[in-house]
Amino acid sequence: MGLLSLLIFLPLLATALILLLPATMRQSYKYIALGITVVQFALSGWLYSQFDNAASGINQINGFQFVEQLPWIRLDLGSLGQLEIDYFLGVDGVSLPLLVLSAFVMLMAIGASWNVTKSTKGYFSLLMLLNMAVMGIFCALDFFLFYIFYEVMLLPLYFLIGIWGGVNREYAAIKFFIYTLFGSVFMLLIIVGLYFSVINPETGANTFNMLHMMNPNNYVDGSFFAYLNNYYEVLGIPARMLGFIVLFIAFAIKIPIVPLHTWLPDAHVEAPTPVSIILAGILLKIGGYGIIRVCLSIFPDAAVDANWWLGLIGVISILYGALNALAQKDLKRLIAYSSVSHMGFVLLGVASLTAEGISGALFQMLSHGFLSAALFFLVGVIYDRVHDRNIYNFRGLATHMPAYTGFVAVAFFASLGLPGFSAFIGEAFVIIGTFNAESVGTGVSRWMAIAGSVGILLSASYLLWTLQRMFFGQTRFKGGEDWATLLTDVSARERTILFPTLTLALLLGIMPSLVFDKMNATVLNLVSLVTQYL
Amino acid sequence: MQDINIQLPSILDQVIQSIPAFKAELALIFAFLGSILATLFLDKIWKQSSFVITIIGIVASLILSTQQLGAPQNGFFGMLIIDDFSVYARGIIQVALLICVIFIQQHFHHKKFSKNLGDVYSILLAAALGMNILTMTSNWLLAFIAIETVSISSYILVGYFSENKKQSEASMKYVLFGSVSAAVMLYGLSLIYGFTGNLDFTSFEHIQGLIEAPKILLSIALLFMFVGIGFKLSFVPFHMWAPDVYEGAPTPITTFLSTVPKIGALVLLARLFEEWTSTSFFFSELVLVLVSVAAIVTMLAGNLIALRQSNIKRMMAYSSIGHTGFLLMALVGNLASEPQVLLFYIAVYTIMNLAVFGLIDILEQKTGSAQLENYQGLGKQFPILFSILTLLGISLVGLPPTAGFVGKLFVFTSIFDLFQFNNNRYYLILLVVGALTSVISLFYYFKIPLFAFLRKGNEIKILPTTSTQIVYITAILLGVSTLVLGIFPSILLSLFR
Amino acid sequence: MNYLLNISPIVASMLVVLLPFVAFIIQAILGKKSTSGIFSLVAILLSTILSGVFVFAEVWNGKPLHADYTWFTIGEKTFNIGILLNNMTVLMQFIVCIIALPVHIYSKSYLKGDSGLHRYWMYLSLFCFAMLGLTISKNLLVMYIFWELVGFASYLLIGFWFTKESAVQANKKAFLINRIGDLGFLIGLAILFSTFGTLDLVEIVGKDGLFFQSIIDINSGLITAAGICFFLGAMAKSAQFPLHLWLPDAMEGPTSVSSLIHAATMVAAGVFLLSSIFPLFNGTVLLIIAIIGTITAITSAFFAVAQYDIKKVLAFSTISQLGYMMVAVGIGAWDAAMFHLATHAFFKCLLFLSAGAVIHEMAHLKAHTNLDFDPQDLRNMGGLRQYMPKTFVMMAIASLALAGFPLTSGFLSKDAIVISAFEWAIQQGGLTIVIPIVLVIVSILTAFYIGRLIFKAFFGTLRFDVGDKVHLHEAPKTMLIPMAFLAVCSLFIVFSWNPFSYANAAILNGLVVNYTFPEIHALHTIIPIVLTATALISWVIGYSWYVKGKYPLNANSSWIDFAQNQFDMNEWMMRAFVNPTFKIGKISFWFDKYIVDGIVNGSAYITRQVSALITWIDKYIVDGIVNGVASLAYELGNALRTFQNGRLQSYLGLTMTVVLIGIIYLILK
Amino acid sequence: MITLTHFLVVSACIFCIGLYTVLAKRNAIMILVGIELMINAAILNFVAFSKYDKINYGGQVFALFAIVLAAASVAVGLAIILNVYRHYKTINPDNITDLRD
Repeated sequence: MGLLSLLIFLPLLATALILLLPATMRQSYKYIALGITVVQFALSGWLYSQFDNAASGINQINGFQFVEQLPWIRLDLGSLGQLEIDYFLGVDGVSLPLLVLSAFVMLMAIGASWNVTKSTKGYFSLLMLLNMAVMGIFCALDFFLFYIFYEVMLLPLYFLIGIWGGVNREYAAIKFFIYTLFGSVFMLLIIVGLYFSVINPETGANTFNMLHMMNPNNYVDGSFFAYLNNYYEVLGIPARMLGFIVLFIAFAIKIPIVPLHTWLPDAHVEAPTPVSIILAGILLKIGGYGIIRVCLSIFPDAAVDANWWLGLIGVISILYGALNALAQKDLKRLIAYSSVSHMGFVLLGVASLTAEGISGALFQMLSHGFLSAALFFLVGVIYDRVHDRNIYNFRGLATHMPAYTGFVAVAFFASLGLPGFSAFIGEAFVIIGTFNAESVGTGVSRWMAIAGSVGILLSASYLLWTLQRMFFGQTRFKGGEDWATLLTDVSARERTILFPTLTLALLLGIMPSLVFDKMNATVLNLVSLVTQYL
Repeated sequence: MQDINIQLPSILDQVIQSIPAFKAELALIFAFLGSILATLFLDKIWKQSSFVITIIGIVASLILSTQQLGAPQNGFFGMLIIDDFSVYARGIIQVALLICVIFIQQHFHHKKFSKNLGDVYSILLAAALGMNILTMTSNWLLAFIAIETVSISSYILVGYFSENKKQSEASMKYVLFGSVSAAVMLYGLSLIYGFTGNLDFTSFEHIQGLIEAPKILLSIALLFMFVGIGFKLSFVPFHMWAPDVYEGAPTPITTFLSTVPKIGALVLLARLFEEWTSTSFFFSELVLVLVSVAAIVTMLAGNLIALRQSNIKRMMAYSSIGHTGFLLMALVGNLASEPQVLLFYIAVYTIMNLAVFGLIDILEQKTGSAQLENYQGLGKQFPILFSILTLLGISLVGLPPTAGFVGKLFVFTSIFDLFQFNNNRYYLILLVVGALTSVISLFYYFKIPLFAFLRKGNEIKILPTTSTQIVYITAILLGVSTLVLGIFPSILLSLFR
Repeated sequence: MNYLLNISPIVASMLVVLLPFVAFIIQAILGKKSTSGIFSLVAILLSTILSGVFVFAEVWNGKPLHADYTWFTIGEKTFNIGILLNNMTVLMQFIVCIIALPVHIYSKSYLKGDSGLHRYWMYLSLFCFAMLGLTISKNLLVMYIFWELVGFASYLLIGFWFTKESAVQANKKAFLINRIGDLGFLIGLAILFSTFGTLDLVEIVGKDGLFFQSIIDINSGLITAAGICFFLGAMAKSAQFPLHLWLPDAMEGPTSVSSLIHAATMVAAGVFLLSSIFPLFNGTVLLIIAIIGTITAITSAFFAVAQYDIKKVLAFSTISQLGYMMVAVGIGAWDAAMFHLATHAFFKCLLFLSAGAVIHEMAHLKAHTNLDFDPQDLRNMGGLRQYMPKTFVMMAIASLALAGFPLTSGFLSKDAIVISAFEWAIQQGGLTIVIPIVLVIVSILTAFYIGRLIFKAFFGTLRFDVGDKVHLHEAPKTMLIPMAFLAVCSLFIVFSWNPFSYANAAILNGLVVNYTFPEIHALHTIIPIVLTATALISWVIGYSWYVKGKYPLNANSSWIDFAQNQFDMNEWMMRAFVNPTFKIGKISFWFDKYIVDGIVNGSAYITRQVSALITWIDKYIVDGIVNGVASLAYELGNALRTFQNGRLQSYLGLTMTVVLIGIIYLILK
Repeated sequence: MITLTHFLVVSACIFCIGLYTVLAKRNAIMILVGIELMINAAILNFVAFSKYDKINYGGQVFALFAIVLAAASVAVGLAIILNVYRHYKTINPDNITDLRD
């Protein structure tokens, strides 16, 4: 049992425990969950400390670390060839930081759900199930395994949103589920296609192994996704481009990109605070991760043809999301749209296909992971107290809840890209990388960088405006006095969650090397893998 | 007269030699007779005797049929083909039947009837016999007889109790629709016989005759023939009876109808399909197109209509129609692959449906209704039951990590292989529709957890029910098995080799 | 001890930067518990000493030092946190310290008793940290970071009284406008990075930097773009037209803040940036800089004339002076710009502090005699000379310096700029001559409005009767001493032993610039005389109006005057120039207020409308399509259900029809 | 001389009549009758065709079995219809529509 398996399946243990314990021991559930998550976090920290920065990951197995590879399903399907599915885990510079992030955000989520009272048994077991799926996604190197974790993740979320969510939760839950499933079902078809096109050089069997899929030599000539003499076309789109597009859409729904984003505001707004934290902190990252790990690495040739459009979509998402955020009256909705905007940077950075751009994108994912989680948590703080999120119902909170305002201000400025915080490094390098792209000649044009930077300006404007509307000025609440009594300043628990998060954001902003050192080799390898098709 | 005298001994020899090939079915026949006798005499002494005899018969035939594994042979002048495919198919049928019998026994044995429950068992055995034959024959005469045996016994099963209006209505619709389609099929067969002068659809003359046959009449004949099979498999447009009958019939009977008879018909169609699409002539193409189109339309119609159902039995009826479409797709895929893919999907489908209907049966007994609204908030009272139902829903949609997903994956795989082999657009459409409909199906399968878990329900009183444990446990085991098979499909797949 | 004495400049400069940061941290942790600001005070004191003794004294006119510490590596590119110590940076750092120190002392009593004092000290230290860091950072990315942090600190300080709506509006506006500039800066960085692959100042524009060896054509579009981008950044920080709008509003902050941030140091950062990357600018960019600078100088000088709020006057004068510096950069005499920056820092800071003292007193007055008036409004002041003579003296010195009167520092630096401008214009020829002429006009206006301020505030008598007992009195020592110090620094001697020629100014000699234009000796005598003379005249006029009350524009007196001495040159001049001046002042200010600012607000409004529209689209079109597809499937299912009408024979009929259709199709096919 | 064609035409006519009866008659019994007609048409075909199949008389065998099966299913059908009548007091299929969407 390797470390990664341990990391993945610890939560399952928690689920089992929680399900087995009788309802009389209701109080213990959260402690079990917390304990397991802490262990996970420690484990991920250990992985981080043991990680060898030189390993270049992506497309050769010796570039991965903590690798576990066991044959899982071996079948002779006759004319369908040898079915070969491995239990294949490993991390490289792309997945490692995300693993740590997930572990941390999970910890936050548990902390945020401390006061959940409604059927805690189901709640925490589902949360742990989700935890397992997420960890699995970031570790899996076999496409079949990846897909399984990817789908398993949906289910707990459906229930977490649907049962513990807000007023309109049923709609939000099913919408989220359908959206993602729509993407992933077609992804399945592509996976099948790849399975037929790729041969494991050792055994000669068809394989789901992603690393084999990244090596052009493993493709069968004339197969559907073959590099050589491949004449397949669907609706006039060459097969490989089609595969890229379908996979991209599947993951883009997760990021999410405009116009496939409409599940996100609903899901975030209806979901309970911890789930919004997980959604924003981890699930959106899966989209970006998928695009890097799957789309770019398996279809590099298509990627270099399509990256201009990727960049365009990224820019559109940035501006569109920011503009939407500007017009929101519900604080949570505003932050949800800001996520759309900030994740647009990820896509833009990836599209740039430069080392700076991709590193920036990855960094942006991390920073957004911390910051959006913190933001949603902060929204939760006032929502827990007065069950209202409307910006115009609050005024002059700064005098009433100074500490809370302090946290909000820091979080806001951090996420509007104030230097010294992580978001700045991410966005700045996405923009620099995108700008560089034209010099390198990856086909992303410079105006995109400029348009992206306008997004930064917009984000500043909506966040500052919110700050002004809600926190400054004379104190005045819709609820009047009783609100004033309800709105107590942040509790010790809330502080203990918020402080480390924002500190991390700050730390990453000051010492980006903590992350960049881990990912540089991998990113360079990825860039070289992709740019050879330019 | 003379020639008969000359032939007679040899014919008898043949028959006698063929008996061993028929022993599994013989077991059923004896069990059939036994249960009738038991119903007449023993049941007065021991109520369960006929039930026990039935169980024994089924198990016996299961064992006997498994002995034929790996020993392909044929008997009765090539009317029976005993190959592994048929053995596996019969294995699935027997197991499914076994479970159905248990469900039926559990459902009815405590109720007071004017009628005797024993007859039901004997009828079931008759149906089983018919299905067994269906899986082994390549001869139209036997096929027709088998189909009719199955049909007639199903009619009786549906109508036998007729406790209420709905059951009698269901049975009437079933019998009339069934007989009409049987008649139409018979007419089609007569024409085919006319073209070929031979009743064995695998034989050379038969195919030769079909090749030479006039296009128009041939297409009429084929369509008519498909009416009969379509009725049994209930694919569009021959599905109209299914929802009404499924809803009307007692739930255990529905369980039986929605699973077992389909298997037999499917195996027959598979054999037919494989033989007839092998040539490059008009009728091969015709058969291929017919089946593909049927599959596409069935998947779409079944899933779309299911969206608007409020009665869970009716919803499952449409879902099984949709799945029939998918089974047809698997059947098309069967061209590319070993039968194990098809068998795997059939098995998984059977398991899922048995489990779902078993749970529905329990719910019906506990709440006295099959309306989804009445299940609001029941998730709190029956957490396990509804969790298993949800799991089955996932499996029916085809999401990992369940057997339904693996089945879907294999079917897609085989179809994709065909598509890659010859760039035929039908295969692509099949793939896309198959994917799309599984998204659509999510909507209605998730109505169950939606009502059970997400909605707040007003406390509804639970009817006092006598023991449902056995059904409950069986269903749960089946449900869990979908999960296990989802993670380790090789357990089942390696069985089918 | 000995070890402490020979501490290397690099370490010292780092300490200089870090000490205020430490103070900031301590203040943040202590929070309300410490309102004395002692930490910030000590920190800045030590910084000043270090920077003076161990950095400035060591490096000035010595050989430049720089040190690099690896920060992080991205891809193959490595980024360093670098420290660059050359004459310019150490000078800048020293100025910041030397200005910040008195302001700290001053604020101690100025803001005594304010509820949020602990925040004030915290923010102030943060600002000092950022500003000092900005001055010595070698890597442009690091500089950018400090650049934005400075803006952030100013955001916090402007909104110090966050319950005041106007203050909150102002700081939002300030930050957003600065953001525009920052984006320019960022894009500039991107361009440099994609051309040179590094952002290290020395590596790019150092003596043998890439910029000089590489074949990159300085006139290439990309370099021009970069130059303009950086200038955009400078424009926002240094409040150049039309991005100057935030500065007047920024006066909502405490006066001490305005004096430090919005007069002396932060606003000058733009000039500093341009000077430090000067080699990047080609002719086009420089011309643009010069023109923008000129426009800024003249317009805001006019605005200043028309103001009644004492702080607003100073704010606009600051903008106008910054325009001067920009022009200096634009004509290539960035050393002159730095020089003016230095001198201006002192006297403008002093002006603000004195104004603060005045406002302080007026506020007291308001408090005691509970009259309702605006303590910042010039029209309510007057005759303060006899109440607070010390303040008057210092403010007078500062004003003289601002007006460029001999013996003051302003005289030297202003002459340096104007003269170089003339030389440059003559060498360039053509329309460029307009620029220096405008500068002269500006200096006249400057003299006029600052004179007006002094006269209105200190001469004459108090505008309204405060009853028998007058509460007005001199500002406390803790405020006066810093002011005194600054007053001394506003005199020529600090910068050059020769009061009449900037040629000997230490700063100019320290920063070696090879001018593109020849020196014209005649100008060096003419210009100062002209400037001084005009300044004097304008004061005479101002005095006659505001003190003698011979205000031409109020009817009754003017008619009499006209009747009495209609051939008086003076009167004629007034009508010819001064009235138009006032008119222009009012009009242009109106223009600024309603058109330029209007455009800004308008763009904000438009953005908001657009965002509303987008949201509508998002809700009803994008999401509408999604839901539409879902309901389509739903309705389709519903339609198919209609066949399921329960009638057996219609089932059969339908089935048979389908079969029939199939047959017909096959037949026809 | 009666050729195969005559048989086929006749059987076709009978089939059509049967189909019409099935679809048009508003009486379950009549529907059963229609079914009988259709089956008989098929049987007629079989017999007619089996004239050309001298080896093992498949058609005739089929015909015999068909007759038996038809009888069986009709018997079941009648029983069920009787049952329906007991519940509904009518055997007009159009009035027996409790089960529907």
